[in-house]
Amino acid sequence: MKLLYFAWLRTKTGVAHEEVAPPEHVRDVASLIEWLPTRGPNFADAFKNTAVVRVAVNQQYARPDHPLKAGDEVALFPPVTGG
Amino acid sequence: MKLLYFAWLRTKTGVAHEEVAPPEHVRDVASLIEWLPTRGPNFADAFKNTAVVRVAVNQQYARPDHPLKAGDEVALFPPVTGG
Amino acid sequence: MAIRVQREDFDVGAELAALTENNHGIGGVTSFVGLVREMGGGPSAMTLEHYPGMTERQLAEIEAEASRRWKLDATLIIHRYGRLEPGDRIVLVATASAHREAAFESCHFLIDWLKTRAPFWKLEETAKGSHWVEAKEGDDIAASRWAETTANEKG
Amino acid sequence: MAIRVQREDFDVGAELAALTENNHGIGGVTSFVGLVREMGGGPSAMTLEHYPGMTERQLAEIEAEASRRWKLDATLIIHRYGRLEPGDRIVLVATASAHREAAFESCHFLIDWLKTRAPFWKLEETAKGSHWVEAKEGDDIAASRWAETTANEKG
Repeated sequence: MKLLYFAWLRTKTGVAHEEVAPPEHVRDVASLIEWLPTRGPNFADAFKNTAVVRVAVNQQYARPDHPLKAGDEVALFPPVTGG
Repeated sequence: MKLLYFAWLRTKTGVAHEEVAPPEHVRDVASLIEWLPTRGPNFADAFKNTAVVRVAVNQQYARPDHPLKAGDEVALFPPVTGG
Repeated sequence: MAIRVQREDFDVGAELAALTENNHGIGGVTSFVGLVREMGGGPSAMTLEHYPGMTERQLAEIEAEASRRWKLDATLIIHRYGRLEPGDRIVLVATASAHREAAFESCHFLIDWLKTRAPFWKLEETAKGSHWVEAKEGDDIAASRWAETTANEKG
Repeated sequence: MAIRVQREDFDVGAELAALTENNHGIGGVTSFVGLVREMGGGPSAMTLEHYPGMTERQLAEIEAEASRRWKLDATLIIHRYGRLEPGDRIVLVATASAHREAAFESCHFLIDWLKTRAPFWKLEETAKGSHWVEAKEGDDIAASRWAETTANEKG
């Protein structure tokens, strides 16, 4: 599974993108968001307030119950501020 | 008093602008509009339907009860179609 | 805050750039460009007649009203007259503001009011000869949604 | 119907002219140009980060939605990324239609949705260092007034 981080989620985690193999129980967006802060202090800090984290799966906005599978591209980012 | 005619009021009357000295009883926009069609067949035709005639006095839209005086510039035209 | 009534075409990009130049408080510019539309029945040119003097006055009043209603940094209205062909630009209305809502609403307001108050008349050329375009009731309705005190000023 | 995400500036006049070229059924073009606004505390540049791939996809979806809702002859969205300074153009949204209401509403719709759905993030440079601009709640409210089925698609 490919994870991408943008804006302050990128600067706080220190990761722009990575390949991960999450544990078995990570099967949807909600469980991914629960797992991520357990990966170290920078992740714990970045995912302190998950209410402001937006998720896209394969470049489409996804809800917490969106299922995840091995080849997915999952992006994590704060609310957008373009335009 | 200077009268100006625009669009089909100009083509129907055959007059672009003229200086007139209306009879004494012409004291406001309403009485001017009543007097004009009496000035000849082309004026009678042009002012057949006064509901669609707009009037500006000294370059400002004016209502029927707007008073008129000797030096006024009075324009008569159909509803505008610019833009 | 500029009004121009002219026979010549205008350069939209240059006009918009000039509008915001040296004002870095502007966050957005909304503009509307009106074009001569080809009506059913093939190409038809038109001639725009106007009332010199009153046109500039009315446009200046409409613009001042927009500046009273919204917080604007700059506004521009350019309206052409004379003979125009399908695809030709007729009018440019642009408003600049710190915030996009003010820019959108004021630009929309300006073109709606311009269509019902600015003294322009279209003489359309068709295969059967020329005829004066009739005012659309829709324009009055569009303008009336902005109506406050200005609504009853129209004669 | 065009989407461009680019580092380079764009020429508004040329873009708008190209949009309406050879289509004489178009009566009006509404456009919005977003600019880098100088915030209180003097000049501040910013860097726009985006999510390549998803950006184009989201913009294309927003544009398709506008074309479903309104009768449009042409639409254009250009959004820049990278480092920008106060007064620089960020975004151009333009819609062309036979009628001005459709052009105004669809252009407004596009920029409101773009502000809440297109994956761009602003990193602002200030005297005290750089910081990520926080999303404005007002943008969600502005977008929500267009909400039908699309409203609940946002994660």
